[in-house]
Amino acid sequence: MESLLMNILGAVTTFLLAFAVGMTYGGLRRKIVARVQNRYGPPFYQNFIDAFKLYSKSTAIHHGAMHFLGPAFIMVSSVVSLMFIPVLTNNQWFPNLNFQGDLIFLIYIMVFGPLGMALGAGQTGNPNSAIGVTRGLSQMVGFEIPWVMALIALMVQYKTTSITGLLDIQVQSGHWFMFENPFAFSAAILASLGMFRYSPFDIVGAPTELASGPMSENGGKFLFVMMSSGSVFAFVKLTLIVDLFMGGASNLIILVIKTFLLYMIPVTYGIVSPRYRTEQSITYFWGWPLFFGLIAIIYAVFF
Amino acid sequence: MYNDKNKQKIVDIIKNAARKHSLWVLAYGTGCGAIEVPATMTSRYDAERLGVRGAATPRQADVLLITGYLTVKTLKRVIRVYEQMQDPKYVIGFGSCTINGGMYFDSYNTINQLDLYLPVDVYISGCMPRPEAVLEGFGKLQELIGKGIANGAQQYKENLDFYRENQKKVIKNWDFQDYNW
Amino acid sequence: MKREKATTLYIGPQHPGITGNMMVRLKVEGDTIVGARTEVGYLHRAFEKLVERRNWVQSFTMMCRFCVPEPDPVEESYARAVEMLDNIEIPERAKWIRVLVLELARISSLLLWHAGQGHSLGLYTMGQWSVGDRNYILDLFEDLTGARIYHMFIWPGGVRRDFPKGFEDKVLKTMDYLEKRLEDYDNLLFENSIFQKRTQGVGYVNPEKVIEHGVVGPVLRGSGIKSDIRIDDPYEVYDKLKFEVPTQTGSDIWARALVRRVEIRQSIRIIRQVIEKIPKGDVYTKVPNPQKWKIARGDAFARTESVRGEVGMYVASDGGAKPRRVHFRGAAYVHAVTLLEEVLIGQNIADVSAIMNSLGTCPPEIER
Amino acid sequence: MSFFDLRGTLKPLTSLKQFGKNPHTIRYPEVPVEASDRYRGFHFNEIEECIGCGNCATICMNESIDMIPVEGVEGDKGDSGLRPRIDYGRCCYCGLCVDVCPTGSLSLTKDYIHVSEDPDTFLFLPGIENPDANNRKTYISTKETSLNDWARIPMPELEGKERVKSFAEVVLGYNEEQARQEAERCISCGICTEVCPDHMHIPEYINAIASGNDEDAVRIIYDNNPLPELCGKVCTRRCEDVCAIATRGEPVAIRWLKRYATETADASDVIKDIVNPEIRERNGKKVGIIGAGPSGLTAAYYLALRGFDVTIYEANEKAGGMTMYGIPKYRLPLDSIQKQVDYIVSIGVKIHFNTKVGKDISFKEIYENNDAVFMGVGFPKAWTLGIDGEDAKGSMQAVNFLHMINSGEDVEVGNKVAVVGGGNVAIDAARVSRRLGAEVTILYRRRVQDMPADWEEIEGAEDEGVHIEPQAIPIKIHTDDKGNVKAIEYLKAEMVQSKDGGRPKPVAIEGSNTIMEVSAVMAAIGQQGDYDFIDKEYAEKIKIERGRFVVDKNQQTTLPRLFAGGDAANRTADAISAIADGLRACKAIDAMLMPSNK
Amino acid sequence: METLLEKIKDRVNANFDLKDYKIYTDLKRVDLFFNKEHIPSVLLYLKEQMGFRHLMHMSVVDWIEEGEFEIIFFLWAPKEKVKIFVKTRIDRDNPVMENMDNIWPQLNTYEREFKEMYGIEFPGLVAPEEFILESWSGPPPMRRDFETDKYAKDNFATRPGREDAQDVRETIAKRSGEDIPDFAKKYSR
Repeated sequence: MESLLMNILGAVTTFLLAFAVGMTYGGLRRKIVARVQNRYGPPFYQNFIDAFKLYSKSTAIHHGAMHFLGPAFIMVSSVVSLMFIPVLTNNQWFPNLNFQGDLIFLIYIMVFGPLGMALGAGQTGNPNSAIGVTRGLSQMVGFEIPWVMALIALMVQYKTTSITGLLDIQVQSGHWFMFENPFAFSAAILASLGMFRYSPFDIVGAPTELASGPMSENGGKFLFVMMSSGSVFAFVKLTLIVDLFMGGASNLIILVIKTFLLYMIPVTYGIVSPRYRTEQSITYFWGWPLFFGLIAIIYAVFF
Repeated sequence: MYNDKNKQKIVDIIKNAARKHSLWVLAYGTGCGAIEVPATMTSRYDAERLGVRGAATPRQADVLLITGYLTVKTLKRVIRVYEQMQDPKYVIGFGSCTINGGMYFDSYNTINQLDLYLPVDVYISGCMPRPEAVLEGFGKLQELIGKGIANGAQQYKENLDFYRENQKKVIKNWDFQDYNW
Repeated sequence: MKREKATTLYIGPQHPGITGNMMVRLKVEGDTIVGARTEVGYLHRAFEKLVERRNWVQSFTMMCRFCVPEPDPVEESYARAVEMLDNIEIPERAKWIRVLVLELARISSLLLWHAGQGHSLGLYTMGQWSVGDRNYILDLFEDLTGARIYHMFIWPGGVRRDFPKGFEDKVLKTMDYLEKRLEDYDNLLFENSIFQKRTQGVGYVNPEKVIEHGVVGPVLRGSGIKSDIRIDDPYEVYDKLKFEVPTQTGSDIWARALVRRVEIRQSIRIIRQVIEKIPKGDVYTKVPNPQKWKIARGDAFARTESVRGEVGMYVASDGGAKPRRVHFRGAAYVHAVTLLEEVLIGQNIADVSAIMNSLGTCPPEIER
Repeated sequence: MSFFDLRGTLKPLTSLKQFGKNPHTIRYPEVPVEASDRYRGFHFNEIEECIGCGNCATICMNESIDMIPVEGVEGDKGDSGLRPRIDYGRCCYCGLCVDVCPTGSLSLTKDYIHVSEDPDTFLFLPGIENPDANNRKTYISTKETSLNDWARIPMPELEGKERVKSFAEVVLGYNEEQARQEAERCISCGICTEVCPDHMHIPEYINAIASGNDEDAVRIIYDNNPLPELCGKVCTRRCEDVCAIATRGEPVAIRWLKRYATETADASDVIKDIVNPEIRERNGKKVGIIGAGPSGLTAAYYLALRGFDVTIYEANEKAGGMTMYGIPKYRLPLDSIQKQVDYIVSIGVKIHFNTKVGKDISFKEIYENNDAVFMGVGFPKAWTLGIDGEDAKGSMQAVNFLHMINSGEDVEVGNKVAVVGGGNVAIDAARVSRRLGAEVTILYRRRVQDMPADWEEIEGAEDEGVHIEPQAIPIKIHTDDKGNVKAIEYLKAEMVQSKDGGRPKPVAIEGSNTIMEVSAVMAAIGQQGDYDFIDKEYAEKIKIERGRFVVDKNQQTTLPRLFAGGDAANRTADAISAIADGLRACKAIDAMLMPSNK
Repeated sequence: METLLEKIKDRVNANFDLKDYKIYTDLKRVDLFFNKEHIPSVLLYLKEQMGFRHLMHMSVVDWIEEGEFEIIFFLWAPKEKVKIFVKTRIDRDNPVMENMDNIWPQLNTYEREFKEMYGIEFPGLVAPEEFILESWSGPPPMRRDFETDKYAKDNFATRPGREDAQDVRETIAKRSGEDIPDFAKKYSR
């Protein structure tokens, strides 16, 4: 009984941490982008203000039930994924619902959000949303393959399908998988560029093409939910990669450093890149990332 | 000690503080003044410092910039866009044209007074207003929001008949072709 | 899975990707455009009607509003047309100042194009840089003409004011700064592999047909035809200046981008020459009292090379104090309607915005 | 495009170095920004300098400028009392208003920020609401950049040497092209009409000339001036003093344009054709007019148009009064007067020439036989110098001299003439004497710039070789034994600033006596009235003050039914005032006799 | 230059019924006047045979006093660098002009505009009904008898608060007691 309470409390703490870190990273990103663009940019806490404002806005948009569920799906997807990820290597405050095979589960649950989104966006009737969703799904096909291949490589190499298991191996051996299987790491990083949907892979929202795509019809609280789940999801992705390839983090400071450095890769690449077209984006993922993924599996199998 | 009214008041203060520092501007260049909006938003003047940033669709936006004159054809779209925006929403009128017709006061295709058709929260003088003036306009809007008196949307709802009547006077055909979402 | 039924997709009038306030109605199959229609009229202020109520001098204030991003070629065209009509010879210095203004306007507009092209492809950093740097050109305009955007500076008879003190130095300094920045732009935009991928082969204009289509300016030069009003039908003092007219043969967005990349440098070169060679003297030939200025019956057509290509102003007088007809022809009148509708067929919807930018769409110029 | 474009991936990444650079953002509003020195922001108006001409409101194609009355600004002659108010719901900041401002009072400033939730706060009174903006002026009006035409089209004139040979008209008049060009300079504000005693419709007729409709111009002119050609030639043109253009340039040649317009109608029947006045049916009332001077003729003309039976009694053999006999023919040819008098006669005015009231016909008879009487008798008697030797032969009054010359008499002036005085009569006498072949010196008590004569006349005189001796006070006329004038003795004077702040007074310098040999001396120091012709029973009832009839604003004297005008009733003593008096009296007589016409 | 322009004029004259012409040597410009029915063939000839391939502009001028619309085509020869203005007049009350967007496709846009703005009919023009205006019920607005200021006043209110404006001329006249006769008022500014 007590442990369940602790677990729930821990889950809430995890969520809040993920939310705060994700939002702050978003704010810092805006700040960094601004500096490269020769300007000051907003304060780093701007995202919190934006989120709160969105939350306080009225929402008088009615496109049917699925439209309401879209953001909810995304939120659920992010929170559930978060629950399966060990935030720190050994800390009871951030318990995770680990079980054998959770990595495979995670692969699916991470896709769940965008799918829900697709359902919601489809119902708005806005063609921009529909096209955005189509693009999103196509792109997902693009980056999921190298991503899954990188994960498979790890699973094959270390014979476990548990994230905690993989993390434990790294902690115990002291070797990070990014050095153990650099190909898997490369594939994962390149694929994660797509997951973050920053330039050049921001083809889903693509303001100048689709007027923010699936989000077109979502304002106010919907957007707040999407924004916060996006922040949480960013944290999930970063922590996952840290856990899988960079040996996890034993305390929050190390976690922040590692995730932030990791986060800088899509951010900096995004600053200087125009957007890919959908098929170009898929071609991209099926190029080097896929190649690295294949190598990674081969490496995992044969070495 | 705290009754509901006081609580509401405190919540309002916090809400207004958030709203005033997060103004998402709808990317809709309705007229000439739109040329100074990029200048305001980009590196030299950087309105994002003040929490002002662009929003791609009306659903996400808080502020509608009427950048100058409005032709009747655009007015129809602007009203549509305004009604799609979510409360609280604000309108900033740019330059002379929104106040009394400006240069085009005698044109058969442009309206003269914006406030007959939409509630306007802040007017900025100029033809067109330069970025400093635009920033000043945002500043004024923030001030009004902070005080909780930027309630154009409220007015619009309360006086909908008045606005509708004026709108219908100039917009002859109220239907939208192929608009189905 | 290819859907048989075509969807209608509206780009605009409220759309982050549209240039100005206009609309393109697309018929889309999947991601491919099968039909396109330009819809304009959102910016129709009826200038040409309004000038019938305004006298020759009053009318000039409207001219800059024809095209917001680059107002000066229109002012220039109107001023020159009126001067042709009334046989006004303007002072030599005024001609040089006009060239300076026109070239500064070209640079400012090209910087805006950099931003637009970057923005339409999702490269927002480009826009932040170039629009930010454009402010330095606008500062020059402010010093010279007293306004940032609507200069209302070139008027029949010359220009309104002479250089302020220390203006030449400031121009040269700004040009130096800009030249340095252009290297950054190259790194970010022109060297960018993604930009190249996005633009090469996109927005193809058939070079066989360009002249018959009324295509002008960088689009024409991007199709391998060397044509520039500044050379073909020289006005002011362009025949005394040295500059190159770049051409490319790709006929796509990339080719046009390369043309413009050179053009901005040529403009800087022209400005340096103007500062060096400008003669002393008056800047304004006095026209009669604006209330009573009448021009004998006749008509004139003046063309100017704007950044989008040739723009022309037809002015007809009936012998009165007010113009009988002022009719402006902007490059976008052709580019953004018939040409755009044709070019868009078969393109990906992702490229609409980029194509529009590349063709030099400027809706106020279409509907006026 | 290679399989992996390394350069194309890495080169853009170099842009990240911008991260280390300081942003070039202007942190407005924390850091204030000042607009450039030529920025066209809000307006500023020097309220004191502005004359309220409204040219700014006219040029503004956006109708954004209103002229409104403003507290603290009194409208008086030369100032409409209105000041511009700008509607920033209309203004496009083009600055044309500044470029056409004739006084240069209007300018634009560096201020440009006005942000408000209330759209009614965008009306702005420049100069009153921002009196401190004086030092932030940016876009100002200079003479060079202004759109106004400061320079007058020069009037073609005879050469100085040519002129003195004859009495031919000195001023040749504008040709059509010159007139149109000159008329184009007018900004049609109408400030001038207020100072014109007759309130002629100046902007209207100038605009008519500018647009090529000379006939309309003539018609407009004859609306309230039946002697326009006379005015066009010799008017004192106070209108030009207050001309808006004159604040920084040469005034529009209003007089010459009137002259041009009226000269296009070159005969009395042409005038009649063009003006084609509507003459009302005879109403049976009779009006008698004494003196066919400008005021008498004007009253007669308009009374006749209104259906009155008008009779003029004139002592001389020609009509025109002082303009006929006091102004030399090189300024105002006989034809000009004759043409207009003929026209006035042609619409039904009767003139009895050579009929001196008090001698040939009694005042009583006229007064009793008419329903109303108008007197435009002028100042026939000249002041004398009041010095020794004034009654010598060759010493005369300039007015009498001019009268004799204009009547065609021969006057012997000898070869050296001294004219005493500084008014137009003095100059006229001097220039006429030049034409008679004499060397002329004008003696004037004050400085040249103090002379009341028109500067054009003074210049003209100097061109013709008239010598002006300023600050000279005559004290004695020396005669030879035959009683002829031999020389004039005068004292030099110095100008002393008076204590009460008035204009400096000449004070004779003791011992500076100068004697100048002359053959004739003419006194031109003013004239006075002569009212002996009025029968005593009436004279008692007519109030006369300082030699002039006391009249009310309707030109009515203290004697009912008796009206007076011209020099004998006003202080300005010029033709246009006389014409104005005549017109005013006409209206008053009409109102008095025919109240139903109102 | 003059001979070149003359030659162009002569060549057109030899093939078509040229009504009138005007040559501006310094502007490198030839104005050719034709009857309306010759225009399509003239334009085609100029484009195909004489190298005037670039249509710079097309314009319509409303000569309401003469009851006619003047239609002008502005052509440019990229090689010879010469301008030709082909002008014709059509009846204002029954304005019909041949559709020529097969010669230059951009004429389609021009014709759409003139149809809307001047009410000129172009039989055979394939284009949507509306170009710039939307649900316009008034007369074609660019016709000179359409009064835009009146229309604006009737439809779009002007902001009150400026009624205290005075006319300078009237103020002065009133103060000085001047009566401006009615026939003179049209010359007041």
